Amino acid sequence: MAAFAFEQSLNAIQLGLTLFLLTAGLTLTFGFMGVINLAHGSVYMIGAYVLAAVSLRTGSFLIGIAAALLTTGIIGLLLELSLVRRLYRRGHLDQVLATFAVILIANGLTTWLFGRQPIQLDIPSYLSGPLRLTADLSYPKYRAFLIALGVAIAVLLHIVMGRTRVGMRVRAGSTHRELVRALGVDVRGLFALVFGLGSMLAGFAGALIAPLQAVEAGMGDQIVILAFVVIVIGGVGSVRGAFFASLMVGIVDTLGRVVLPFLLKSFTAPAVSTALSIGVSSTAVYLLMAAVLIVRPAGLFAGRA
Amino acid sequence: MIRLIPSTVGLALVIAAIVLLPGVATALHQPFWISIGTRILIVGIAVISLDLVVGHAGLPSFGHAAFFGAGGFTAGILSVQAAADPSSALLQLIGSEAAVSWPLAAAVAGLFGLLFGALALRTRGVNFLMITLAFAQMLYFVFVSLPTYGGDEGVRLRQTQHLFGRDISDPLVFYYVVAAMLIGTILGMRMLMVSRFGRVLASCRQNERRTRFLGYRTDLYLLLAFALSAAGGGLAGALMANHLRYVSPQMMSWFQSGEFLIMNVLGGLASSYGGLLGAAAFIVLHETFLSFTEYWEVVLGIGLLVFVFANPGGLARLLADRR
Amino acid sequence: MSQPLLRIEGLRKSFGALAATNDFSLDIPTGETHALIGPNGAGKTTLIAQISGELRPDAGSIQFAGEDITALTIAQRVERGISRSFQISSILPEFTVLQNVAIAVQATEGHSFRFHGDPWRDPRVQDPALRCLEAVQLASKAHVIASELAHGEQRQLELAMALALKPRLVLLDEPTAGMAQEDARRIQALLRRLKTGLTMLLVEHDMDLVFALSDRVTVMVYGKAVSSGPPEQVRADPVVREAYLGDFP
Amino acid sequence: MGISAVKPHLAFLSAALAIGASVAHAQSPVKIGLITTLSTAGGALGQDMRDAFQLAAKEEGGKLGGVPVDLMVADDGLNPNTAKDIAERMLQHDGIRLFTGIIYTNVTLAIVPDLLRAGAVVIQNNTGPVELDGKNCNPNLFGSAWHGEAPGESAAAAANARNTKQLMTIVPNYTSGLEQRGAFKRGFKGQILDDILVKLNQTDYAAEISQIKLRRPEGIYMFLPGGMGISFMRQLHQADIGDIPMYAATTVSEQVTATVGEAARNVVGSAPWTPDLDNPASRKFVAEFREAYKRTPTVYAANGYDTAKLIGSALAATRGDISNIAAVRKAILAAKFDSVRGKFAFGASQYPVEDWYMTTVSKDASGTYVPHNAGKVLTAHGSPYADQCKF
Repeated sequence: MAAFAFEQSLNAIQLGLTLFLLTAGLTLTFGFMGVINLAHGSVYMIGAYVLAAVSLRTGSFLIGIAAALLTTGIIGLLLELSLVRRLYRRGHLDQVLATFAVILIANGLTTWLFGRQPIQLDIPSYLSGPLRLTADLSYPKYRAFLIALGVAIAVLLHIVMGRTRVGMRVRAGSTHRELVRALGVDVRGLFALVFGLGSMLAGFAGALIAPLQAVEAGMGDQIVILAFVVIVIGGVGSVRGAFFASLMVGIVDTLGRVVLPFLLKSFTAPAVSTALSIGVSSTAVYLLMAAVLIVRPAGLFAGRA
Repeated sequence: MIRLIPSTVGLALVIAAIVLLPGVATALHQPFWISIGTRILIVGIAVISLDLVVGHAGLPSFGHAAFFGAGGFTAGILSVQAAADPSSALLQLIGSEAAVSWPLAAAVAGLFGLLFGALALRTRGVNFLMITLAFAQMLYFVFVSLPTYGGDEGVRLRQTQHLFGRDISDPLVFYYVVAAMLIGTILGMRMLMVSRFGRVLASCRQNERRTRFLGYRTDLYLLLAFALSAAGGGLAGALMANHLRYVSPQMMSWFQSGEFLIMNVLGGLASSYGGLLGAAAFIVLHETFLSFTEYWEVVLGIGLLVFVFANPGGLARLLADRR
Repeated sequence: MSQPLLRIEGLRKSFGALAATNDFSLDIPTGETHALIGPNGAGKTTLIAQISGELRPDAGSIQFAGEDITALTIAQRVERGISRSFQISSILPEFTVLQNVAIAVQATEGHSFRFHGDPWRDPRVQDPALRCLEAVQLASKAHVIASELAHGEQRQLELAMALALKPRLVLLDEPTAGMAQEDARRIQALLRRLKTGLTMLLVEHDMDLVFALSDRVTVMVYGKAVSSGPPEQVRADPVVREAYLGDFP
Repeated sequence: MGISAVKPHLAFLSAALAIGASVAHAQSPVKIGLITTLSTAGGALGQDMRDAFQLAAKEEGGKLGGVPVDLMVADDGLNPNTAKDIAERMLQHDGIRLFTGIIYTNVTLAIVPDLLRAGAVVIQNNTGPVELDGKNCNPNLFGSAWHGEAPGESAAAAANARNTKQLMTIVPNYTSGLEQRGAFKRGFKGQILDDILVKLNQTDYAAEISQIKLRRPEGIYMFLPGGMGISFMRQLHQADIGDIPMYAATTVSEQVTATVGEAARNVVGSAPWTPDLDNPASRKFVAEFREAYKRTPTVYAANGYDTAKLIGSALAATRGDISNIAAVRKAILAAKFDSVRGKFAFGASQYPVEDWYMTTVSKDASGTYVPHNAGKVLTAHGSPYADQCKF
């Protein structure tokens, strides 16, 4: 039972860290540029598709990852230059409309290029299979790999955001946007850079999750909403907030799926308890968000603005 | 400032078109226009009610589908319960009498609006948008995981719908009932937007802080607007449930909320019948593209982008980024 | 001595380590025009925010006409007769000038949860609104869209909106900020005429205006009142000269 | 008159043209409405079905049962609203009285009752909803694939055939999932260790897989259609759990096993038809389908093909006169066609009475993972609700 609890804790952390990869970029563009980018989930999907397509052709997972990073970074830059740049001064509604349109186009083009069947993808043999920790404790290698990468990216972002000039500008800008503009920093260049990097992170998340999931059109449409929930919980523009909120969401979601049915079983009929726990656990994240908002309307780690 | 000024002439034209559509459809041997027309009118009610919040009060709500679905499920659940227990005269009445079930659906959605609005109105701008979206998702997942009412697959309404005891299941009759509700909604909206309440909302949209320092408790005005809008969405949901004789959580999905918002902007913000025009334009384009190509999403997406950028600042400028 | 209209006692407000209001006390009797001056960052705007109800003080109390209003909302304070203008013009840009004032007049009717009847066709709203515009000499622009007004005219409109609330105390946050000399003098003349029958707390940098209009002046530095009294007395106060006025004539 | 693959309907602009067209064809072919899901992520099944249906008509040069047909294909976009508009248009404008093609239950529930009320004949060529079976059966509604609970029942039969003593179930929390699980449990003779319910369209199964690992079941009954099943199989494959058979009924197609690869090797499927089923009709169908579309047909394609042949048999019997609905019904019920399934007959509630086979997955010569027919598990199996059906 201890092994089981430990394994579920790892599951929760892994879920949270993977979510963090998706939300880190989003919270920056959201806070820094004030742009609602619903198409962030489409970039996630593109990352998954590129990894699958390239690693199938080349037989190399690493080349696939590199291709996914490159493609989504470029797509992010192109999106910024062609579309998002024109949206900064627009209202949120125009942003929602335009990026909603991008989702439709991305989904349509993906099915046109790759068909409607999920596409083929294998985990490279060196990351496949279980990692045996003790006699009764093992964990999938690939998930352990995801945890390690998630931690690495979090540390890297922490250093970049806290120690480098660009990072500090971005951080200041994401909570005090007008201030950075007033200081005469080249915001246009910075915006493009941040948007490109944010997209790259989303593509990275998509590529990493691809071997564990069905790579199919629309795979980013639901998770992007979850990413926005994480951002609202963590506080718009705060990478630290996104990190802790992602972990919280991972934990709450896993608890809801594992512990809740178990608890409910002890005092209701099994059929009722499982259905009920699914109902509660699928809304638990949103309840968490509502609770946070009641206490702190601007999110847990919001800047004092 | 560009604004869609609701002119009496335009209104007269719109009402004339609504009233004449079935006749024209019959004359041109296109009777199915009545069905798609009914759908446009129903969605029009939903979008016009959304406009109260988005256009008139200036709050970017991205969760209107929740209220549409709440209203739809209210009607749906009442109908299912009535079918399950034919011996209960009360259930039969509530389940099949529109004069009872529609106001009830609007009230339920309105209550959800009060609840969600009270929480969401602690924030403004982007956060408001995201929170309304998240609440709608929450409701969506609740209904997806309720197998009693079909879960994801939804439920069929079994009762024949009556209005004041008269059967309204005939498509033409139903069309005119919906048309009457829509015209009522438009007229109600026009009354509301020039009333004291409407003026306060317009004031909040332009400058909420100033409005607050004029002594208005802006939260309360915005909350009522949100709840009224939710009730309108709920009414539309109940009508849609009766039109399709079917409800499903898809009614509450965030794509549905997005479509409502698109129609709202398409038709013109802060208008009285713009929502109907937006609904008509979007639905006709959607169905046309869908009938031409399997990749209709691409065409629709490009069309939307063209619309957004061909309107530099356009009608949406009324909703500038404000906190 | 009769009760002052506004009494501020031991007011404190800090943002982190910065004390924006530091044990600040002030009495303003009915009918007085009181000027609050001080260098930038002295905490003047923060003080206005606390009096008008936008910020809650950390400690201290604010009394208005003998009632403790420290915990009241903005709306409740407006209802009791405190209105304000803003440092940066704050108007309703899409409304006409008259409509801007009308929405303020409408606010004095009690609640606006009324869903029938157009207040803009209601003489009970329109007539007082026009009178306010006449009082600030803006009646000729009544039907101009507010965003099209010149800067000085927008300040006049703000005054009209503040007046339309039938206030007992008007808080004016830099009514001539960013104005050309000529416009500033016009506002000055306007305020001089309005002064009778109104109690005003005026935050201002324009010293000509301050000394021409005010009955008393308080100098605020780092959240504290360092001097308070009639203009001549404050002008002569060596502490003030040193701390703030410099080589003021 | 041939087949218009996807017939564009500029519904709002083409009124005059359409009237002209309908006058021009005094001797019109029989119109068939194929309302199906071609676009969105859910479009794959519908495309398979449509392709096979069109293949059947192409074989006869645009005829079915010797009668010229005008096949009107419309994409519902997996949207009940759209489906309703299409149905109304086909009923009222095109005068269609013969419908098929619907894939998803939400579309079925939204439009089929209206089609039936309008007097049309509807042939369900995918899982028939339990809600329209038994006492809610309708004389004009036929199922050409299988009755609502057959997948769950056949999975149980497969698990029984392999002497499974105990297993766990995993299904999404929605009507179909619960129905299928109910059907499975009714038929399964062993013990159910635990039931896991997941959220519809869930993508991460780490928490559930840890539970499965803890309980060490001999097998898993899974009803996870589409992407859900792929995600689950891929993630289960990574866990330290050994080879556990996954009883998946019809949810794991040839294309899915090929996509998922090794992680799908433990899938035990069940279906009334498999591509390697040895009968002349099936051999001909598979060869022609491969020739035409360069891929192996799925069971959904087979359903589409059989549906076309079934309609053909009815058109042949009525000589293309479908105005007499009673005669059409009688002809359909007779089902005189060479089914790719070998035998085909209708039960009392007008769903098929058919044999079900179990499939297991193995690598073929090219290294692709393919399901193979591993023997019959149910014989002449029909709807359990058939006797509640009274017309």
